[in-house]
Amino acid sequence: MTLIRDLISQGLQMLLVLLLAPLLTGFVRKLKAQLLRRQGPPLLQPYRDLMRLMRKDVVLAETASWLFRIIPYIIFAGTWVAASLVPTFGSGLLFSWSADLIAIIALLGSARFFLALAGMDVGTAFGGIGSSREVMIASLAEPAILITVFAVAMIAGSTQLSSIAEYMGSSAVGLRVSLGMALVALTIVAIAENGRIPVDNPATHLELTMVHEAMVLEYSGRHLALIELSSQLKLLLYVSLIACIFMPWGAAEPRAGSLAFAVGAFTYTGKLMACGVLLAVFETSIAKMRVFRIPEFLGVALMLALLATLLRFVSGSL
Amino acid sequence: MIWPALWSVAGLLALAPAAIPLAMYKRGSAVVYGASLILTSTLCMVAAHNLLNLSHLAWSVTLPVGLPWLGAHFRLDALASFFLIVVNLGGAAASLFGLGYGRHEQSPGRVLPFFPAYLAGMNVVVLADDAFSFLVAWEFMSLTSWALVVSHHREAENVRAGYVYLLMASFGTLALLLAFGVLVGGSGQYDFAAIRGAHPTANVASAVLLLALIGAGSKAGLMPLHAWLPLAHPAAPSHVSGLMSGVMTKVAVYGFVRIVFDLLGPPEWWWSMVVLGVGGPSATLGVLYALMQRDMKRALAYSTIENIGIVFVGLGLALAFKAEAMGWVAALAFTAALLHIFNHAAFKSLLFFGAGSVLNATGERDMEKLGGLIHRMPQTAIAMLIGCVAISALPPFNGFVSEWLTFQAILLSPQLPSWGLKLIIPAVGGLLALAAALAAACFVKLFGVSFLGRARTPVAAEAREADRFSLAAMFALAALCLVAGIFPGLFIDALAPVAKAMVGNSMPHQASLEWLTIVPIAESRSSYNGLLVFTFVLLSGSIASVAIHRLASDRLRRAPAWDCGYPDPNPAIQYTADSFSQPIRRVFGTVIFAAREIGDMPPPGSASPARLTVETHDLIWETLYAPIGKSMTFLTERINILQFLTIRRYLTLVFVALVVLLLVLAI
Amino acid sequence: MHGLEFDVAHLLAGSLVLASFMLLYQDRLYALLNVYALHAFVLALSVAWQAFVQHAPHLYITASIALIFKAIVIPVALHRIIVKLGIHREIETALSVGLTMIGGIGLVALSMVVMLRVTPGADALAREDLAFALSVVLLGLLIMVTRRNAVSQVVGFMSLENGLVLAATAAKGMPLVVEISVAFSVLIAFIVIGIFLFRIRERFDSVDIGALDRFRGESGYDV
Amino acid sequence: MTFDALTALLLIPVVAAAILALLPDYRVTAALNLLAALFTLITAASLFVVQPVSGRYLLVDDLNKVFIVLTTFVGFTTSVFSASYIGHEIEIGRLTPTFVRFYHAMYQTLMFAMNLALVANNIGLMWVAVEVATLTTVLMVGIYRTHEALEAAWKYFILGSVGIALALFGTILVYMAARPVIGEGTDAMVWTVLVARATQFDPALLNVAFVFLLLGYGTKVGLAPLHAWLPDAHAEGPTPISAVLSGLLLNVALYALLRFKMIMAACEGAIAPGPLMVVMGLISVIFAALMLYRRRDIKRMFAYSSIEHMGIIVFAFGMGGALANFAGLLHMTLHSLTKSAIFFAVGHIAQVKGTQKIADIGGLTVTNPVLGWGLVLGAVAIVGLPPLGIFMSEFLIVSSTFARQPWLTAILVLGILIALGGLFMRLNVVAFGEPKGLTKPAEASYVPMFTHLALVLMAGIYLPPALVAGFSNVARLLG
Repeated sequence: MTLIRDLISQGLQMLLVLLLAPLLTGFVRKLKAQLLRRQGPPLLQPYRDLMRLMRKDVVLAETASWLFRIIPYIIFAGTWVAASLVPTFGSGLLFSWSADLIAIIALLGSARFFLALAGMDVGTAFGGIGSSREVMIASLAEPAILITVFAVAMIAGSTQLSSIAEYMGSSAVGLRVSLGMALVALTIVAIAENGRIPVDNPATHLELTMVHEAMVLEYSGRHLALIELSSQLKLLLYVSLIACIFMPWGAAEPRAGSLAFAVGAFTYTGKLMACGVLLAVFETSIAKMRVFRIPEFLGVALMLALLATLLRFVSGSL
Repeated sequence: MIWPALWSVAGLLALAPAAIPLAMYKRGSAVVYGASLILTSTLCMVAAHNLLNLSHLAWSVTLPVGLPWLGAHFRLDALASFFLIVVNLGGAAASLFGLGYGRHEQSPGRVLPFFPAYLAGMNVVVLADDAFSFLVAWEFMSLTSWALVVSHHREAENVRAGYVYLLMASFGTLALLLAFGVLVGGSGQYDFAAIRGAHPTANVASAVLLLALIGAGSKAGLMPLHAWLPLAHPAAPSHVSGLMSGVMTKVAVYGFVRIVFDLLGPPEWWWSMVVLGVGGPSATLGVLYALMQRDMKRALAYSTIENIGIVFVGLGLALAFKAEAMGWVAALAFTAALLHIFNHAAFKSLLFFGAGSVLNATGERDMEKLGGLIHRMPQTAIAMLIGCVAISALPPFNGFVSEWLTFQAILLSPQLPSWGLKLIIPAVGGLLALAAALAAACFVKLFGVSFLGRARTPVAAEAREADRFSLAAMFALAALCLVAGIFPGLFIDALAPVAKAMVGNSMPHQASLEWLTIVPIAESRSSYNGLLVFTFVLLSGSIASVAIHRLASDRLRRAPAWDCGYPDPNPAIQYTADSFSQPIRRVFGTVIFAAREIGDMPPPGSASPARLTVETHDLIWETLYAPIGKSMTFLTERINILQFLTIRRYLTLVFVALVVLLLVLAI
Repeated sequence: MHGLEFDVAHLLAGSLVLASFMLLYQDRLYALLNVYALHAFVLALSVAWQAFVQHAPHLYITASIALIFKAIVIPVALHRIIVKLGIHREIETALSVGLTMIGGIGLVALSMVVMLRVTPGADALAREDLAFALSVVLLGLLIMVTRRNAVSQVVGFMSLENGLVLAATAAKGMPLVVEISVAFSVLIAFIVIGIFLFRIRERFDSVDIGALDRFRGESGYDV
Repeated sequence: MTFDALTALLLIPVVAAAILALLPDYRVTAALNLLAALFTLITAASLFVVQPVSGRYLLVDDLNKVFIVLTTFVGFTTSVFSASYIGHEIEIGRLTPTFVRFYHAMYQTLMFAMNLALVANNIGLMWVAVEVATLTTVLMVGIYRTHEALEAAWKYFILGSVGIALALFGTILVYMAARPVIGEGTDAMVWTVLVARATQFDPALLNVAFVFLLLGYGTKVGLAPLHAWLPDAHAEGPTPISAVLSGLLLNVALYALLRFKMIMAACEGAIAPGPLMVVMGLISVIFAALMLYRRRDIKRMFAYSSIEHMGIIVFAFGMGGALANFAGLLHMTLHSLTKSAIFFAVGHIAQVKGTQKIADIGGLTVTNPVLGWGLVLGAVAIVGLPPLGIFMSEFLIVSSTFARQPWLTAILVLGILIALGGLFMRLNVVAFGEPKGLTKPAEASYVPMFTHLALVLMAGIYLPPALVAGFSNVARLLG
């Protein structure tokens, strides 16, 4: 019985993230437009885009290989699984133990690995630019987030997201310097990983400044749709990750009643909106960087994360 | 139980001289490789059987050869069994690959005799149970591999590589010899049993640790003693390169483990700091160097340095925890190291085989001259891709599991009391994380530049798929990478007796957990389930594709590449290997390679081409090795005058010697 | 009687050392040869004296060899060679004569210390004779080292060997003395050196070893 | 003196020498030379079966038995090699039949002298024998009568005779030390008696004596800084002589030194000769190892490597102790086998290429595989890589001394490493890479070379117990 319920909640979660992801993106876009005194696209625009892309033919470059065609599915699958393992409205998902935080990050890593390969497959100049910049960013962002995870995991005594969430929700955790540092680091990484301003601009096709867009330049139709969707999933994932680590309030306990779930769902949407607003404000209030300023930007995250870990090492209380 | 192993080794040794006449015949190579395939598989099975069943008791035997009054002691215990598996797995794969690859060898007479001898040498190192046989086998292994490195001796740099290699190898062997000299003293009790019983004092033990680290480290390719590795490994024929990188470095690690964990007794706490201090930087620097290479095999060789670094980090952690008597964590770290040894043996051999197939098909090792091979050699590409994903430590493949375990061990290290470790371990953790990310970048580059995109040269465009033996070898290893990735629990359990023997404790039994999850410490703390992750990804991916093809469109048109409207038919427009790694070089290079980019952009109107020149320095070589060479030149130059004195001057030498000695007596 | 034995023995041995110093002092070939003849003569005397005191008739053979052979035949032969090869008469020395003398004195002192101070155990007569013999040997070496000219080096070597014979004879009742002296004088001093001088004569116009030593073993190519 | 194996050992060479001096045709003489060497070998081997009685002049014990057999064996194999070598020399007219006659006579004389030095029980006799051996080799080194050969011989002769003189002085001093105890006459020079009574000798006098003996016989051993004659003599003489010099004569001189070391060891109060030997050994090792790097002449290079190995051996004996002495003896044996094998290879190579200059030789493993790989194998053996025997002796030396004298042993190890670097730097050029110089098939006799190498290989894997037992006894005697 409980097993079935858990299965359901897990399935709900998977569907939920899938459905919420475009909405979040749309919300942020809308908000940005509003902040810029523009009308902006309707909230549901992303869904329409996806639908339309799905229905269009795929126009495949002649030089593209079979790998190019399966990569979108790999990326989508990886990101989706990762996203569905992050607790959203309720912790203690059925399969949460199948991959801990490190594994989730690694899953995203493999998605990125294949995305970078896709960029190089057709053999165009821009694809190469995109991939090489992407791996450069990743080579700094990944250690940053891993070390952040170390810090958090050492505080919570676990790399298991649900246990971390429970610990963070409990009273045992006070206000800690290392946690603050970890939060900042995680945010910076999240911005970089999702290719938001100031690292990358998801809305531009100005060739020389783009990273993510350059890699997917050759994609079209359903492939492109999948890639868009997975990047939206990724954004959602990071937001809910921050949410579940740093604002674990209100999430439903495992085996809790449906009321608790309702509460959890409500608070969760609240968190999402809050993060979305913050993101939009941040993005509108700052300009895009040159590509070679990015390492410094990420370096900050790396340093903060290391510092947090170090503090954690040398003193249990900080 | 040990006899079949010894007989197979003897068979390999006998095969070596037999191969000399066989090399003359056309089918000779097939015979040699076939035979070594059979023998190595036998050894592998024997060892596996021993490790899985009654490995807690060790089999030992003494043969009346080697040192008189001592004899040659051989012993097959848990540790030896595990490394036997690693060695012979690689050996069998290499032999299988060689069945096809060997056909293209232009001078088989220089490869065939040494190949089985080399395998035998590595096996004997693992089996040896006294210092003399151990060192004999150790140096014999170096010697035979040296012969294989210089097998293509007409390229001058191969001979040079062999020279550097032999020097470093002998250096390492002499270091180990001194280590045993310290351990044994004048007593002449060279068998490990006696050494184990000796209980050396703290200072002696520390000296041995350092000597062992130098000796084994130089063979394993730890920085800064790695200089020979990127020269020698690529120079050998590719299946041998696979053995050298994937297996021989592990044999070196075996030497270290055997001496430090087995013979030395309880460790001092600061030992781990030394090991970690060497391992962490090796990991990161190794992969950074790898990123800067254009030569496929050389990049692979450097990445070996990285993985060895990771292994030594694991061993260092194990030492630290063992010293603090935290047995179960020590077991975790040690198991992580062993598992990584196994995994690396699998995917590094696989990658070298792939590089070898490419080399065969195109005659090129330089990535800049390849590209688009995925169209010409699809199967090789699949195997290679799996290898790249695995070595980049990405789930659901095996590389991820061992690094994950290492991270778990690091996460437990705040409990260590000593402050030195408290400061060094986070740094090492950071270095590992960096190494993992950079490794991914490195292998995106390796695979992307050489296999994806468009062919940059005619040879790459005309490449032909590898033969069936090579493919069989590669796919076998690829399958192994996947299996070890999704059923890690089984492998961890298999390693339990080894950890038990070496650190006195073993990880909790994994296979009994539901869904084949692995839980290093406690369910609440951390767990990973490769199988589930794999099925999830597989399911969701296929669901998505099916759904989309059914409900939405499945139509597809071919068209010229879009490329923002500037498509260019010239393949030279593609990103090259160097340009790919340029951003990372800009980030790390200025410090680590003292890299400088000099670009001169001609003024508008001038017809001269703009050019960008990049100069990088191998700082380790320039600060450590070059000075030695220089001083040797200087010294020999000076001392050589003594060849050209007049007889009178020589007499003066004699005279002075006489007077000095008399003075010594008189005073 | 015993006192006399000692004194005469010492007198002769000492004068042999003196003769070595004279050799060291010479800078003209002919004079060098003459002094060497004297050196050999003194040796012959002391050997004869030893033969007399030790009642060892076989030593007389050694003495006569020394007399006839070293004091007469060899100097004459070398004289001939010098004339035949037209070697100019001066001896180029590597070290100025003065310094060589000082060095020689140092050597004598050294041998005295070694033989007398360090070895109190052995019996007196032997030790003192040995001390003189050792200094003769060392002086002979010194001559070989400081002279740049083959003939004078040969002379140095022969004086060295005289020292050996002195030691051998001083060693009471030592067997094989005769054989040794024969071996030395006949075998080395004459035949082989003779052969070599002539071989070398065939090839060069001088026996100046400097010419020999142009050979650098590998001078054929840059080293 | 009754006629037994001992006298035969000395008579056969002498008679052979006399006959060889008379016979004109070189084929006959070569064959006869070979035959004589074979008989000597057989006689020597018989020593293991029936041990002849040792008298006041000759003796046979564990120590010299091994050396006699080794000497006669290498002497025999070398005569096999020299047969084919000299044949070639006559074809190209480098040697005239007269000189070949002389050469063979001298060869047997040399054998005689070395056997005598080994079996001599009287230190005076031993001195004479070593001296005769030296003089014969001087004559043989000069046999080509080229400018270089004569100068090498002259250098050898001068330095050698000085060495002889010093050695004699040392011998006299030993007699002086022995006389008060043993009394006048021959007994005071009989080694067995000396060792037996050494306890009562005046130690100080023995010290002085040993200084002279060390320098005197050390010159023959080729210890730096007394080595000067050795490289040129090896490089300029006929290759069989280089083989005999490196393989045997150095050993014989060292053997003499060991005899005296045993006397020193027997007399407590005398400074242990160890430190002197250790220091000279180390100097020789490092010096020779560094000299290897600048060599242009292949024979001279291996001559320097001989100096290096003599240094190692002297170091081992200087260190003393059962293990080190055992290792030293083993190293002596294996070195003479290996080095002579190398010279066999080098001799044929030089004949094929028509030069000894390393710069003009290349890619031998391609042009003359057997010779080339033979040389590689020899080099591998000589730098002490397993599974060949020298690794075992070096292993024992280093591992048994390191605990006692870490720094000295570290220096030794450094020297070994440097030597390896030097030898292989040249070997790479000679054996590998693009072929250089003349390429013609070698009409060579490979048997001696590979016999030696096979023996060395066997020693690295399995030592016959009889040998071990003998060596262990001697090692104990050496203290």
